[in-house]
Amino acid sequence: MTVYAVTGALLVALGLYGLIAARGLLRRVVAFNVVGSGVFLMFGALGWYEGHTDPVPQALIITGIVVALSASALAVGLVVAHARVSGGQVLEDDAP
Amino acid sequence: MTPLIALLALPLAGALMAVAVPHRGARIAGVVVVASAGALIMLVAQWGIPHAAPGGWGAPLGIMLEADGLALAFMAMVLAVMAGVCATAAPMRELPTPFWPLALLAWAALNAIFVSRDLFNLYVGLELLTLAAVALVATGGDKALAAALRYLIFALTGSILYLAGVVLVYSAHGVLDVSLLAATLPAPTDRVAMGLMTAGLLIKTALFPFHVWLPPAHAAAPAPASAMLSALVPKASFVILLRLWFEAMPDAADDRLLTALAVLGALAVGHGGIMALRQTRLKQIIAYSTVAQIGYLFLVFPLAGGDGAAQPWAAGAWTGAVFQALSHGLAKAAMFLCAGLWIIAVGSDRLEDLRGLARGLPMTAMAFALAAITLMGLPPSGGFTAKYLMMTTAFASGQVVWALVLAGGGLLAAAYLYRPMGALFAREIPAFTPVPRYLQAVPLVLALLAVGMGVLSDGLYAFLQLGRPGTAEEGL
Amino acid sequence: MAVFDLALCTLILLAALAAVAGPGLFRAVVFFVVYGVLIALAWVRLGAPDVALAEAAIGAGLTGVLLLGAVGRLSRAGADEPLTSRIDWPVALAAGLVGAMLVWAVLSLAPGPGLAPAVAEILPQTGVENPVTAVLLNLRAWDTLLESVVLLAALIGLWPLARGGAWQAAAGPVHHALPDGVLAGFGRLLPPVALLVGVYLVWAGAYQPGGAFQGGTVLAAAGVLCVMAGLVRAPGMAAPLWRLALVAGPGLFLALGVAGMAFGGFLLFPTALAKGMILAIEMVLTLSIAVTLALMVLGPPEGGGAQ
Amino acid sequence: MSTWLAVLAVGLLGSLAAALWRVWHGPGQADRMMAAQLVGTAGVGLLLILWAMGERAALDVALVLALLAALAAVGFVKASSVDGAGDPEEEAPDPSMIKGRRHDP
Amino acid sequence: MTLDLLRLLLTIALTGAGLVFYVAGTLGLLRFPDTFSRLHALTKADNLGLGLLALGLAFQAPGWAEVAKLALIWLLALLAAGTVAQLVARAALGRGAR
Repeated sequence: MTVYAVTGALLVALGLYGLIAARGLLRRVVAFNVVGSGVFLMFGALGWYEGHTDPVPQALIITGIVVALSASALAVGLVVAHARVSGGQVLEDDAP
Repeated sequence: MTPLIALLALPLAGALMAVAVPHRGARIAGVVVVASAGALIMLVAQWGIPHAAPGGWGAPLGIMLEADGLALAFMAMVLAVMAGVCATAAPMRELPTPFWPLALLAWAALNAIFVSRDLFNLYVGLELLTLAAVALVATGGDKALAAALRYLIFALTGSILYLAGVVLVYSAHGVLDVSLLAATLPAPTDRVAMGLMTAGLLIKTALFPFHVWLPPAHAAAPAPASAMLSALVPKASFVILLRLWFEAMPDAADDRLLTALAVLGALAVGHGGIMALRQTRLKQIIAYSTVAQIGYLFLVFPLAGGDGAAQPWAAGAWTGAVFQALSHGLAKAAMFLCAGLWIIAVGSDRLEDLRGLARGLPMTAMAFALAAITLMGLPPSGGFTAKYLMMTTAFASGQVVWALVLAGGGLLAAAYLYRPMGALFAREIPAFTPVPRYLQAVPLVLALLAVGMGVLSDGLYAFLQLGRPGTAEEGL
Repeated sequence: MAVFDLALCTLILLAALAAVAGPGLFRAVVFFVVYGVLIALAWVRLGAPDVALAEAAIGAGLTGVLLLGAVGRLSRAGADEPLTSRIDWPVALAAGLVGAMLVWAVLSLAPGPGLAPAVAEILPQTGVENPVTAVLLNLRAWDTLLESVVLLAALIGLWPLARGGAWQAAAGPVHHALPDGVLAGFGRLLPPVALLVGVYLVWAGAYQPGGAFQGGTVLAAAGVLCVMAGLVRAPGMAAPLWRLALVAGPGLFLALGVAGMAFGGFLLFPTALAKGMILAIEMVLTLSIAVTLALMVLGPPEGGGAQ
Repeated sequence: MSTWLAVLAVGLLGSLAAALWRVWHGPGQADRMMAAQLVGTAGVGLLLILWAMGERAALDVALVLALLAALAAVGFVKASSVDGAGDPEEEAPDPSMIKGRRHDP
Repeated sequence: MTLDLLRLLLTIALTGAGLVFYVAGTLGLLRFPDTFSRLHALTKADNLGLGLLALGLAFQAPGWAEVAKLALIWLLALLAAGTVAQLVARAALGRGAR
């Protein structure tokens, strides 16, 4: 099951790239979810031992999925509201 | 119910009630403040290290909670700030109703983080804090949306990196408890795990160069929310950093890495100070000042970590950093609350609009001045004690360069705080809307507490040593 | 099955690549929905059906509605995604470095049973037979209590975004559909089944994969469908009963946790009562999770709709 | 038996991969959405096979997936209606819209 | 003994037929020229595919509860595919897609 753990690690890298480099805000939300599921996949695959996965990581992953979903919902709400106000879905580089 | 559990359950229950009965939010928060104060006094009076094992399992199967001196001191600071925030926010009509449950949730998250000994539980606490904090920024209305989004993206990046590190820790050691981790043999993946967790927490703490989200977010939120965000929120991730580096995995420390952290801290002091000098709005100045003040905290790593951890002066540096975090919290909350009152009084936080306001609202000007003394690190404030402790360590351990950072940062702080002070005490008669005296007193109390920390530093110093990692006897 | 695992992982990576870096926001979001299905398969392969259930319910169901709805709203606001085709090399390098470190770490970690034997040993004292539910609702109940509050925090965070500050108004836009149309018919047929499945998942979660969160998600999906099919009006926070539904789960959880102090500690469920207490918490928590998730997916109140 | 199931699983995964190809190539949004629906159905089929291979709980996962597979598509048709909250069936017979179209150049 | 063999053969035959329909549906999805014919091929084929697969595997089910679940899964998939096909087709029509 190492292949799943490696896949998880690669998903983290891929998602991180999107989270930081993408300009479209909804795209970054998607990328964040990819990083999250990559971390979870790594966690689960590393807890796999002789046909079963350690229940502690499983429980933590479920908690993590809920947390990630909550964050995504808030992020989507902010992205839509921001688009309604500014007419765009990018952040201007207002920080000096 | 033990006082420790009460401190966790009260803000949580308050938040739930504030959702169920939204128009009573302020009153509920008031009750939580009073009850928490009672619980906290009981805890401090015990003068020990109370702990709890929810579910009765204990580590590694369950989660351990422990209120050592560090946790209690931070919870006390949070309580003081929250009391101030609630007092000033209660009469503010323009605050949206969701402010109250969000503020209480952030409070619950802070307390949960300070007492938690479990790396994953810390993650859940951090996320609760993040979502509540971002939502608090968003209560600032349409103009705050971009700042809230930027904050959220940075914070989510930080927490997911932290979580990746936690995953590696569990996979290598099979435990998540800080104390149990300290007792395990180091694993080759620990470096990567610590690197990821630290990077994530640095983003959350807004250390230079990950600070770009902080000034817009803290300046855009309504003033009571800003006070919480600037004074409290970055402290949570800093406390986790302390727990990681000084308690869970002190062996992973590497001198170069610790120095790198302090270099970033020094850059933050410089950059934050210079940027604060260039702002024209008070809230921006205060927000950039937070960037600079956070920088000091990271000097603790080379001063007390690595080889330094074995030295007698480690206690001084570690305690100094904690003093800095606590006194900055109180002073910064006082400043933001002042800014909020001045916005009520003159409708703006532009420095030119604040000219002469010290005549109109003398107590707030006094509070701002006292808070400024703390941020500059002048005696007899808590900021002075912090800098004194860190400086003596810097000299004792031969790391004079960090002493220069401390001194230079103090000068910069004096420079950027001189401008708002100059405006406030200008000889002009401003036109302003009066603000009730009891509201003016709130930031003054907070600022006095920040100064009082310095005056009464002996007792606090002794208290912080409760459960301090690798306790050393060396005192002031 | 090694071929299968390898092929599945390849598809997962391709879908993720398309979702993160592929051109076109709509396509990216559809790929992300598909990605959820693939990840659910991976969890089943990893012997983690509890996680697979959660992922199937969220990744393939709710997240799709959430993101596709957002794509529609963004394009109506005229907020199109900026076109970028060039690769940001410094970021790619940093992300690649993190990935390489993780791959190295993953390969150098030796697999072990972790805490599984320890959990199995005390499982009879927890009041449930499914070890994952035991960890979630008993061993690490404090995490789960906080997590249920995280969900609530995200929902409250949406309230300041309500149009015109009317956060107590009905969630989302005002949905409507042809009363006798296909959508309305679907909205009538599916929710009763979803209700059964949701309750089954919670009830069965004590001894087999499932639980409050998975059940709550399915119920939330049923609720969202009812609203989108124009059959019922979205709930609003002006009604005390709905606000109560939001806090009932975490509230009961906290109350029973504090009540546990009478038995010797916070969140302590004595073995004899554990089963009943955990089931009670799960039932009410499911309701709260369902209402919270449904409101989150419907979005902050948008007033009377665009018509 | 298990060999046969493995062959089936790989075959179904191939079908799923082809659906991914259609999600990529579109060309219309409807094509992508329908292909995603096929991925869901193939996923359900794969879960059934994994169940037959001995993963008992896969059946419940398949149930949930089959139950919620249509939700994303419903979200899509809602989002692509005129006001983002309607129904494609309502819109076709709406006389005002048809009138509006007649005046289009 | 022979009953088990018969069940095995039925499973293999039906699931094999199911796979053929899946593949046929997929080919339709890949090769048909326009959205609507693709849509049509798809729903017909993959529903039959899933149905045959479920039916074939039902012969391996340990009890009736599992058989009932298999049937429910198939019915849900049918309902979903039918609804989605109609709605998506209408949405595509309304927008004047090909």
